Amino acid sequence: MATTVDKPADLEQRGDHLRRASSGNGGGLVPAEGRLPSVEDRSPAASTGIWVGLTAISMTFAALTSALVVRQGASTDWQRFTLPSVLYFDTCILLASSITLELSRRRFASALGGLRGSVAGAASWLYLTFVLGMVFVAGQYVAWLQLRHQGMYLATNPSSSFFYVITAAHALHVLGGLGGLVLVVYRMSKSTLRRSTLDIASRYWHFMDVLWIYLFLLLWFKM
Amino acid sequence: MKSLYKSAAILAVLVVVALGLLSTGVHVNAAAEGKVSGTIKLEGTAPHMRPIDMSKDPTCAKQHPTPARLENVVTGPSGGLANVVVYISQGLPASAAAIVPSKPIVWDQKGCMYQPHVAGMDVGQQLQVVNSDPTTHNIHPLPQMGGGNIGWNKSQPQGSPPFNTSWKSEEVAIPVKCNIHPWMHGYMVVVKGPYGVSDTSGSFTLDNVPPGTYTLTAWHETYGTQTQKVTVAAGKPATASFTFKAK
Amino acid sequence: MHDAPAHVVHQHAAPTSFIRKYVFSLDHKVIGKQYYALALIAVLTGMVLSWLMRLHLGWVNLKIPGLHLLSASGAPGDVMTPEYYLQLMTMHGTIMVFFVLTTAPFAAFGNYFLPIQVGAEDMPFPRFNMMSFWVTFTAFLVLISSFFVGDGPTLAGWTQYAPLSAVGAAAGPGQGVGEVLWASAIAIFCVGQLLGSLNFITTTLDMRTKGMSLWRLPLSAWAWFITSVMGLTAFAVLMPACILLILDHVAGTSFFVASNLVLNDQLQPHSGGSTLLWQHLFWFFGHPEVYIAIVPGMGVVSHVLIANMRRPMLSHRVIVYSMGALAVLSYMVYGHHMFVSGMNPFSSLAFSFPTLIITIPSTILVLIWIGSLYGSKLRINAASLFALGFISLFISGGVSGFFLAQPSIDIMLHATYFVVGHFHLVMAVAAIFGIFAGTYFWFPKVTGRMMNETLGRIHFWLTFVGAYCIFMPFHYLGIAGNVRRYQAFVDDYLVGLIPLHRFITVAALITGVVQFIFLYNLIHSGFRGEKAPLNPWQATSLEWSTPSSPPPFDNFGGRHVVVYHDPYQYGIEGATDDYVMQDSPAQIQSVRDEK
Amino acid sequence: MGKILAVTIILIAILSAVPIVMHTWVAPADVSVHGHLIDEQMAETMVEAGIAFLAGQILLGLFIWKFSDVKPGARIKNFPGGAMGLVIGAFLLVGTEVLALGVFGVKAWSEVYFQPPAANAMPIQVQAGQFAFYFRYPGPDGKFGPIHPELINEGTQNLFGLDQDHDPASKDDIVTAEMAIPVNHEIHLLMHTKDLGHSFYVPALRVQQDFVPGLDVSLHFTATKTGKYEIVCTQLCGLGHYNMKAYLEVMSEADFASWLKQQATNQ
Repeated sequence: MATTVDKPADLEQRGDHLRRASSGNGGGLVPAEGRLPSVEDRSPAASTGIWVGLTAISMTFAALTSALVVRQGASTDWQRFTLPSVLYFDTCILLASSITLELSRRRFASALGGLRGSVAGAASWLYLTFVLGMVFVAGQYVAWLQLRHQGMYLATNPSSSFFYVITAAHALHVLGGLGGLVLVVYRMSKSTLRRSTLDIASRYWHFMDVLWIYLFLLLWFKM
Repeated sequence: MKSLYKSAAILAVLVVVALGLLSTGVHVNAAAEGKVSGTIKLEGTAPHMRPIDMSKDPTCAKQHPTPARLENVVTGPSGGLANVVVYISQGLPASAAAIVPSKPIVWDQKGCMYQPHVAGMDVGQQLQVVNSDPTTHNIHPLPQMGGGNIGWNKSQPQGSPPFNTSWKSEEVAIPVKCNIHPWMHGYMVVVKGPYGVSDTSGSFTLDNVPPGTYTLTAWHETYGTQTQKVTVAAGKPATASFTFKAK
Repeated sequence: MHDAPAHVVHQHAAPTSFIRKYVFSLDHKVIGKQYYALALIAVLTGMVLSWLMRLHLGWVNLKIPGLHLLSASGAPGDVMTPEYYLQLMTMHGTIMVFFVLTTAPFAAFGNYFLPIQVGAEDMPFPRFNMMSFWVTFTAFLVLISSFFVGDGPTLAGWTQYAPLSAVGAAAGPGQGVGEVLWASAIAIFCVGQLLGSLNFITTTLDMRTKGMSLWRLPLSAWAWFITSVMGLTAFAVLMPACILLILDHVAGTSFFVASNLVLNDQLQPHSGGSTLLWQHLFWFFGHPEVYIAIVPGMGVVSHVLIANMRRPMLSHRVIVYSMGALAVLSYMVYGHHMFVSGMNPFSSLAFSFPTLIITIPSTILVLIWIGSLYGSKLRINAASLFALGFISLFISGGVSGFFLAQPSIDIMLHATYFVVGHFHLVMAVAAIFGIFAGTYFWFPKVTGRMMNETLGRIHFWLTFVGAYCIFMPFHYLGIAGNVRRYQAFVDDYLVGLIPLHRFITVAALITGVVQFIFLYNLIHSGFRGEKAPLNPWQATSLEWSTPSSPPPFDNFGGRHVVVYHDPYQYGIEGATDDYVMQDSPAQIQSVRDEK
Repeated sequence: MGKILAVTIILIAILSAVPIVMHTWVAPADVSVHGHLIDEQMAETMVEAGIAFLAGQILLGLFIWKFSDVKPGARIKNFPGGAMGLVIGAFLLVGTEVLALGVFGVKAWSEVYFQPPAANAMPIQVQAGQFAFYFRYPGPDGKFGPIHPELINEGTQNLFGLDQDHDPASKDDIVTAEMAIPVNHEIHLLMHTKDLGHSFYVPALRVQQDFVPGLDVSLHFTATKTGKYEIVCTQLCGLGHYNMKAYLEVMSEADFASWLKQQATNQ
């Protein structure tokens, strides 16, 4: 039994998997289901992780959506109100932020690839994205103030309750995204930023964008 | 120099003693003071008090060969109205109001009814909650929100010891209920200073009332409150009577 | 491949300081042990609570000396009050379901062994992993703290049905602060488990070493993977539900509280909320939670049995598919908890059929386990005893599901002790047997020492018989219509059942005490147990290929394991031993596990 | 050791089945029209589940007996038929069982829930609250007066919040703490709760139905035997849950009429 442990030890030095994979005694067995190539060029775990995380977030908002639908149907006390006008502005802001982030990502990629453009260019787009994100969150806060002016507080009516809960939940997730951007900016300034990190951050950010569009439509139809 | 200290000390002692005498004096006098007594009548016929169906908890029903009735209006043969709390709502000197009877008020749960149905008590007076029933009760007073008194909700299993508590501030009146036996209902009337609760003959007495002119208030759970002025002269007891009209 | 573990290693090298090593450690093995310790504390707490409950149920108004020290108002003169009973009951359920049945088989074992079994150095997100534990621990503290505030913890039961849980202190003792603490604790707990599930899923998908195809994962790894998928979806739904509950409670919203409710003669301010909404949200989490508790047990038990049967299961894949089917179906059947809750009677039927159908994958699992015993070379030891006990208990708990799956019978059995017996056998005791099996099996790898076999067997016999003595009678009580969540039996038709309750109480006390044998064995063997060989069970999966017990910080001591075989190459003809390890390059032809 | 385990498992299985077979502990005898359907369904399930239970445990025991501690030389054998055989077996066995139970179950269920109450069914209202049931009979006019939640007051025993000064319909309503019904007369029970979730469980009648806050639920049943039975709450509703009960008296039409008169005088 000891032998089975030790023998591969010296054979399996890091870095020479490809050779081992395609050759020798193990070769016949290793790709038992021809799965090895895909194993080799797998993207880093984080890119899978972000999808898993986004699934969880989707579940949470799906739960809130179904709660909203059930609660609206459960009783006749649902009171519609006009969405705060600032929301339209916020939506544009968030869309814009996605575009700027995408620009930044492109610049960064080409800069890394040594093609044209510089990391600095990418950074400035990144700063703009960050600012837009802040504006969005601030805008959501304004939306709440506008709602209070309509006399709709958290407990006034289920419709307002759901409005506050859903927008707040989304705003919190956006703040999380801003945190991610801060990290990216920091790494970029230290020039330790790996491309995958930026990809993941932008994937999250774009998801927040799409999620908001969905929530906005939901609120628009229900409120 | 020394003598100065000495005299200062003596002076201080004297002052302390004098104050002491004064304060105890208040007590002594108050104890000697007259009282206010009287009777409370109900004019007209008392409403029908429906019998209580305790079949839900046989241990309760067993204790009442003839079903117990509601106690929202309890009158005596002579038309006296019971469970009226009479207390001094104005004019009582702080010193007299500050006196708290040392005797605890016993709030007994017997036959799945509250005995008494209405209890008067002084702010800070000890309240002893007793469960004499072979069943579990929960005692649930519901004071006004933000009225200085904090409500509580405690169960008292059969055979568990009485517990003591008291109320922090005046409140007329705190409803008390038992959720396990929803018909169990009573009131605690918390006041400062002397108070009296009328019996079935309608008579009540307030003790330890120093001389002076006061506003008396009589409270009844169904018929609300009535007030009247009363003057207590040194030595002789004053009388006051109230008459409530049946709706 | 080299990318992922490489950046894990670069993410954290072996720590040196005590804090980083044992407290805020990033090492999945330490985190796994931390989870196990938490589960141990929780299970002892929950057990003591159940003792108090059982004593009270057997002998109502029994004076339990010193009980007033726990709660002066809860036990005046050492006699338990009705509200205190319900508070203990609620805490027992909550602690056991969330902090034992979810943490031990899933978070504890999974954290320790999933990365090793896939041949990785660690989870991909060690910081999330560390947070996952400490967040869960915080949740536990918050929950326990409710014992010491206001008039104690909530009494609304672990299902926390609104509006009892949502209208506040008016509903009874513990429904004020205690209630908010409960909801907060569970919301926090969800965060912890979401972080954990995120790591588990990513580990399984991305951290498998070379040659470790999905079908080469051991069944335990499969179980943890499937469970983590359930956890990710279920806890993501429970968390917002808890937040809405808190808002109803403290902010006066009306998500779950209906109009015109009168408590203590006072009209409540809420309006229009839906009780069923809470039940839907809760059971959408609640039923998968049952499988979150039991599926890891299935995986661990299969893993342990195979090593002790010296043969793979009749079909590796059928077991995986069955566990997967359980996971999927568990979302479609949750409505069977609500047959008599005023839900549309048609939807009751709609929920009834999948519930009956879910017995098919369960039956398949049982048949495969039993069928694989046939013609095996079964080795009896503490681990395999508990694994076999698991199967027996799972059968016993499973068949009662037939009854509860049918709305018409549920009319009689709903909310009776039959239900209590059912879920205790199938998800509590069975799951805990899985934990025991795993503990006796993996202890040598985790500590480098063997557990005392004799004590282990004594522990098994007393626990196995004890468990049946406690939980079989629950079914009889239920058939007689004994309603659950009663602190005393004042109904004429229930008085006759009290002797049976006393029998259960005695059995529970004895079985509880027996668990201290295990505790002693665990602690004593940890320090004094005889040294364990690297692979004491001659098992094949990767955790037995680590160069030492406990494994080094990076699990394989810098070696890059390559997997050449399916996980369970036992009973190999012509091999020097009767087994071939997953990472052994030896050529063999017999692969007993037909695809 | 393996053989002992085998014996233990089989013994436990048989012993567990004994009280069921002996009917040591049974539900109160059924006194309802629809109850027998539920009981038959229960019995049938008991047989099928019982067989599955015993078969499973005994098979497990036998294999443990036969294959534990075998000689090291022994060779590994496969279960005849292999996994596929077992899977197909499971589908056939459980599948048919599931279908059978499901179909019969629907019959019993629809009997209770899909049939509307008969036209002459007697309407009785039940209100659940912490921690008691109260019942209301419409009185001679056959109409229930409207409920005013803000008027509900247990202190004055205005339990349903009736306003008898303004609502003529409430004047003759009869509110009682125990439920009496005439035998062999269908009852249409109109259920609502005044505070929290509760449940209406009468084992002898084979009915259980939750009270849902904010919803008016209804239930109909017919009692076939006179006597005194218990109504209990099965939905955790607070500290008094265990003591939330009421008695159900099933009487002859005549007794019921006089009982109702008696109650009317107590209002």
